Amino acid sequence: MANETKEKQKKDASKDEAAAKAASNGAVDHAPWTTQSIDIPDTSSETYEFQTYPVGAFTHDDLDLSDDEVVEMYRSMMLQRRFEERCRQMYQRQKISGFLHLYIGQEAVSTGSVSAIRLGEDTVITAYRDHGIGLAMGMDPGECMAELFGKADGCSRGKGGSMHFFDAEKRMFGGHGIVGAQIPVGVGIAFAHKYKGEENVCLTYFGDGAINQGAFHEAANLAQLYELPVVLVCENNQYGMGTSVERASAEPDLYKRASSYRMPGAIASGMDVFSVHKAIKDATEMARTGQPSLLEVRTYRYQGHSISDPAKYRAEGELDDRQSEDAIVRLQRYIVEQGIASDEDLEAIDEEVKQDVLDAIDFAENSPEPAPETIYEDIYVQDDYPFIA
Amino acid sequence: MANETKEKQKKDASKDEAAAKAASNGAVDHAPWTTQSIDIPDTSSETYEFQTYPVGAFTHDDLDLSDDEVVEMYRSMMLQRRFEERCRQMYQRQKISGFLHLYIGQEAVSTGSVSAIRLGEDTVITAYRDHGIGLAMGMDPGECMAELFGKADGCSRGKGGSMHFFDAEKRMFGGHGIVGAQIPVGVGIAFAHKYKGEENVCLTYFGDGAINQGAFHEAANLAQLYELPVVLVCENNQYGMGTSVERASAEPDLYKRASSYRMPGAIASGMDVFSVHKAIKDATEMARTGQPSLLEVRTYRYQGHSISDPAKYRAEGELDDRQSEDAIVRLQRYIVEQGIASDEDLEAIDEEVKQDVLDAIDFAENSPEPAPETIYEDIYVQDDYPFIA
Amino acid sequence: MPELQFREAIRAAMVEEMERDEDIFLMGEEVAEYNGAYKVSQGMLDQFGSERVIDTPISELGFAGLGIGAAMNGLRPIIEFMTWNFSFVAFDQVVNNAPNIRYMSGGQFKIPIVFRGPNGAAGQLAATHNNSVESLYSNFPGLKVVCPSNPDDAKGLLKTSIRDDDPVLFLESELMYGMKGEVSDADDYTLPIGTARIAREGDDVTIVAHSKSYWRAMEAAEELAKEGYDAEVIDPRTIKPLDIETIVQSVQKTNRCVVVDESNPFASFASEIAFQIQDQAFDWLDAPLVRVTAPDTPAPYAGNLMDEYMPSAKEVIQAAKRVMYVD
Amino acid sequence: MPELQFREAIRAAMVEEMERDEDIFLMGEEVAEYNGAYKVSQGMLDQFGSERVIDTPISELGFAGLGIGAAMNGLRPIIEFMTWNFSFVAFDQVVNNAPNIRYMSGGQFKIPIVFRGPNGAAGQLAATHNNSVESLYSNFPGLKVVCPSNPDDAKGLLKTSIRDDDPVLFLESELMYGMKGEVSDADDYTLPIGTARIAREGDDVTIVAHSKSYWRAMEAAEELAKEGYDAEVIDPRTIKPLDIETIVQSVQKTNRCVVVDESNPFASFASEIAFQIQDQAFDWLDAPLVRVTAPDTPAPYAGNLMDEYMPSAKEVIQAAKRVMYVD
Ligand SMILES: Cc1ncc(C[n+]2csc(CCOP(=O)(O)OP(=O)(O)O)c2C)c(N)n1
Ligand SMILES: Cc1ncc(C[n+]2csc(CCOP(=O)(O)OP(=O)(O)O)c2C)c(N)n1
Ligand SMILES: [Mg+2]
Ligand SMILES: [Mg+2]
Repeated sequence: MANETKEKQKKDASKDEAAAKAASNGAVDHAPWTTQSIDIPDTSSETYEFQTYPVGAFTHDDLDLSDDEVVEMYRSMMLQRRFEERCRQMYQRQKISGFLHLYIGQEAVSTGSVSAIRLGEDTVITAYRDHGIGLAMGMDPGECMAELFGKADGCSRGKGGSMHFFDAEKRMFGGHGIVGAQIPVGVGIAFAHKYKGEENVCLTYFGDGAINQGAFHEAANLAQLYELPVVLVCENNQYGMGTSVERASAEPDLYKRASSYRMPGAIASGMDVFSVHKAIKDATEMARTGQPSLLEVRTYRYQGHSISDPAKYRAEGELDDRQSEDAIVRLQRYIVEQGIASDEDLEAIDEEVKQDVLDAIDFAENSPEPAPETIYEDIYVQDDYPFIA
Repeated sequence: MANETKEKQKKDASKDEAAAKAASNGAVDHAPWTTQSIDIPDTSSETYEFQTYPVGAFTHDDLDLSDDEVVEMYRSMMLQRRFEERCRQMYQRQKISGFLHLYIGQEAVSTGSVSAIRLGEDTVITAYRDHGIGLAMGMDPGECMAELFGKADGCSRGKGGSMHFFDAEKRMFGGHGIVGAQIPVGVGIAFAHKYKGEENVCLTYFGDGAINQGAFHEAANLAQLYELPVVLVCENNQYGMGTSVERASAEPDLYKRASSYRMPGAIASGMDVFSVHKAIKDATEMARTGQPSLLEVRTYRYQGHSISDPAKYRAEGELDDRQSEDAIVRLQRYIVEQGIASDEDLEAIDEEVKQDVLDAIDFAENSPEPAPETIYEDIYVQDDYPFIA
Repeated sequence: MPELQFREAIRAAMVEEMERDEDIFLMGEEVAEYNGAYKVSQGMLDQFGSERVIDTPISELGFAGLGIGAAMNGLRPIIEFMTWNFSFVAFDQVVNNAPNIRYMSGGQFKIPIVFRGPNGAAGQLAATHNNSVESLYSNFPGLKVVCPSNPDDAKGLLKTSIRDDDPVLFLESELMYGMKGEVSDADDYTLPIGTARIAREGDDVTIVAHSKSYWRAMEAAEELAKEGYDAEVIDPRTIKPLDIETIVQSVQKTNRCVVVDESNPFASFASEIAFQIQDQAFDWLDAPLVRVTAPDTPAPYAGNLMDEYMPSAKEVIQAAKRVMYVD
Repeated sequence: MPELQFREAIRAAMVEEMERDEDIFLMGEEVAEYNGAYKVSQGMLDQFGSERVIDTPISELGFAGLGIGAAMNGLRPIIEFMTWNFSFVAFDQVVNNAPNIRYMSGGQFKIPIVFRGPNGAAGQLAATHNNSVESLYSNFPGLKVVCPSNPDDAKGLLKTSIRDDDPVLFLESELMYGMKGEVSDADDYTLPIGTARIAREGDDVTIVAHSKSYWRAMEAAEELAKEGYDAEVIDPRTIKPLDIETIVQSVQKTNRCVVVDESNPFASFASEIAFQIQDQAFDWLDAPLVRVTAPDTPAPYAGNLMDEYMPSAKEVIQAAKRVMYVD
């Protein structure tokens, strides 16, 4: 390797100059004594204030939501729930394969969020539990169901399945299966918003389990450092698979971790769509001015982690307790109490979305399987890429 | 793939049972209304207190250090400095290759730490800037220099170089080159201490740059969750290569990040060996009872990041300022003022360590190059491992 | 010999070793209270307690590194990745720390650690959940890579891996966890790392296949036999170190070779076998080695596409016929 | 044509493209205020400002992912890894997100991103700082891997890589940054990805070598010429997609092939070439392909050991003679 050595020596030579320069920075044995420029305070304490959005704290009037908008929220949440109830059934009938992570119980989070952003301009990215937010964003239920069925008309052409819903037009950036990996990507989406001088914001969702990935830590620091228009939404449904937040996170008040990045932290109830709406509204407003934040939304998933999980790790009575706070029921009662609509109106909406879901299933059934050669499509933009045999 | 499908179906069947069970957890449309079990507080704030160890806050008497011990601290720090001054020279003479990261200016951190632990029982792991702590732990200067020379008698048999000093006997677990990667390893060393029922503690060092690696975040959470006897020592020398802490960390008070893991955080001056000693003493005491902590030690490196870095990123006068607070000079004056030893005594020590370093160079010069076949040694414990051609 | 599921065989290996040696512990996501995402560690928490069967947060980089540190400091960790796909967030620890620390310390530290979990396709999980990692990891000197295809091998090899003083990556298969097979209950049953198994003798063509692919190879061999072709099927069992002698000897007899591996093809284990065979059995080869692998594409979700995607017995038969120059 | 250093050629490519297209930005550790750890981006902060030349914390996983998100949302990031060794902490983003998101979204998103930085050995840096990553990354469908050996190729290929709509990994070499060579200053000079270069024609043996190894191959060819053997040297330039046709045609002429690659050997790029050659030029091969690589060990620090470790021209000569059956 004589040649390598020569290259090396050339390099070393060029280093010498630099090194010589640096040498003048050598140890100083008898320097004059000055006051400390590295100043350690005698005491140190720090107080952080966090915004909170408890259940029942806001009326729709407070939030400037019209009656119609409130009813649409109800429809959105019901659609998600009915869609997923059918998903479970379709999985059992083996129409759907792979992992199926249901969102049931968390619908106030998706609907509350989407109603607070500028749909079609602001962007969203989330993890694999993505049906709810996709539907809330207005993705077509038929295309979503077709995706689950692995059909050519699926929202990801049958390439993604349950964990990978995408809709570029609606600005839904997926559906991502590796825990935490979407967080830096979301920060990058926000980076592009800012770079292009847009006022858009990226909502970046992840679970309570995901917050313990290094990806969260690196992404949060980058977001604050670059002042990016991103809201880091930690959807705390109390478990990562079978592991409760307390067993996974040394600081179980996840929103408090915002302070490590000098970022505002906030907590909202995920069982009240208005609380979520208001929290997202506030956070996106900040984000548009370059102040990212961490928002923990506390919610609960009624189903197992995936369809095969019997969820034995729940405490006794826990699920019943949580279901008794159901966000859809809350909204339904609110609507009726406030005279926004009647029980019958809401029943009718339920019937409509049920039918929408049946139509979606029909659509999925009738959609063709993807053609075999599509295995080789959608990999490279380059269309003559020479795949090897 | 008929067969795969069959395997799959079998699996699905077994899932069905679980799924059926989970189905009974379905959506509840008309649940009774109860109070919220997911309780979001009306306001949330949190105050954290951090220990601080300013410069000049402790005398050796406060710390129960004998005169001899204080003089040994001086010797330890001088040895590091003299050793590294020669390293620079040997690099320029091309006796040393690869990266060379000098520790000059930070000696109070290594010496202050090592004097506060149970040497030979407690464990230490650090990054690539490892000469100082290695020598402070009593590693043989000859073997260290031989390592830098790439010789067979090097502390890592010439396999590791500057970045990879190891000494199993002294319980020095390296010298690690990938930024942040040693942090989880340090937590694992501590895990083993606890598992084996020992009272030992692992000091895990890393830089201000390294704290932004995901590895830090994951490791810190694990340490607190498992209550491991580890001290996470962030050696903040104000720069990661050419990037100042302010440009790298959204929260530049790095010790405050401890709160994200509900872990005590503390800050010490790295320009006063007594401050470091006391801080490490306190932290290891906590650690021995299962309470890990994050200790930021604020210090300064006088040299460039590596030998080829002219360090143009420093502010004007910055280096002079910092050198004027030199920890060795501080200790020297303290010793003389307190009548612990005379200037002449200290001069004599300086001469001794200078000679030790010259002897180390001699040793390194005279040590043979590693035999070519040693390339294949120290990879597997298995001694008949069949390497491929 | 009792019949055990693959997962039970793995469990048996862990349990027996943990009973034998207190320094062994099991750590990973959902291994304890949940009894394992795929029930591999079922009952182990009850038997060994939470100090030796340990749930983690979703922090693969963190707990992989923790395992390495624990191994450096005298323990013998078994670190479970829920699947090997998730080892990619821990990649640096697995490839840069586990295999190199011993070397860089001049042999002062040993790292007796096992990383284990399911590898490769597991149904319709799409691209990020379908990685086969044997090629990647076997590129790194300092690691051993073991990949059993049946419960008996799984037990014997895992026990050996746990006792091994070097880092071993043990690759299982979710789709095979339920597969049953006879498993030796001999006292202290172990199998050596680095020894291939000739699963079926034959003179006409050598088929090399591990893990799930092994079963495709065996199906193909049965079909080929009906047509009068006698395939020799070799399960390498260990990817690295590779028992190339056994494979070469077979090829010297059959003069033809097919490698079946569900990994993506480029710079893969199959490529490596091709190199080594042409290197060591050049004069015996009557036809170029053919590999049957996943295509050079990410894995799709749709069922029909996945069926296409995975190596099938039919493709193995075609490949065998190609190297035999029949049809 | 002006003479440029390798680093200057890379810089020229980036500068020209950034002048042409505002959506391109450069991000990485020390790329801006420090002017690049290896001075590749010197002056770029001054020219383009801190919004387009961006320093990062030491958070490779974070900023690799950030780049992918930015690419999904319409930008064309150039992400610099200070060295490719450090890409291992970002591995999941590089292999699981960059190449798969397009596929999993059914083609709705494109990811026009370049990851670049120095690869392979860079003197005596020991095991964790000596990784050659071409084999690993080329195993993943959805990625392109480019690896130039001289300033002109570096410029032309990097410009093409930046314009490419798919993720490209661009592997440079620290030890070659100072190497000078003539570089085209033709308006909009680009070179196609996936086209090998026949650097030296010859009839006796084909030597395939990229990056630093290319220079070992050329030295060997000169020496062999003195002894009367005429080597054809091919620089693949792109690892993936691989221009195997050019290599096969050469082997069909010379009937012998040596691959030089400083990577570790097992399941490597060299293995892949062996597979493809025996597959496509079986009947033309007069000798088994020989690879000259690093040994199957981690890299040591000591200078004499590193000299042993790295492929040398001498070893290439020996290999060439071996396949020619001389000596
Ligand atoms: C890096 C990685 N590790 C492990 C997994 C397996 N896994 C999938 S989901 C999950 C739990 C995630 O929990 P959380 O983030 O709380 O989201 P939730 O499922 O509750 O919505 C785990 C461990 C994965 N997909 N990726
Ligand atoms: C993962 C990784 N990224 C980048 C590098 C290159 N690098 C080596 S040292 C260094 C700076 C580290 O700074 P800090 O942690 O503050 O330690 P210091 O050098 O100041 O002691 C960088 C970026 C690396 N070795 N590993
Ligand atoms: Mg959760
Ligand atoms: Mg630093």
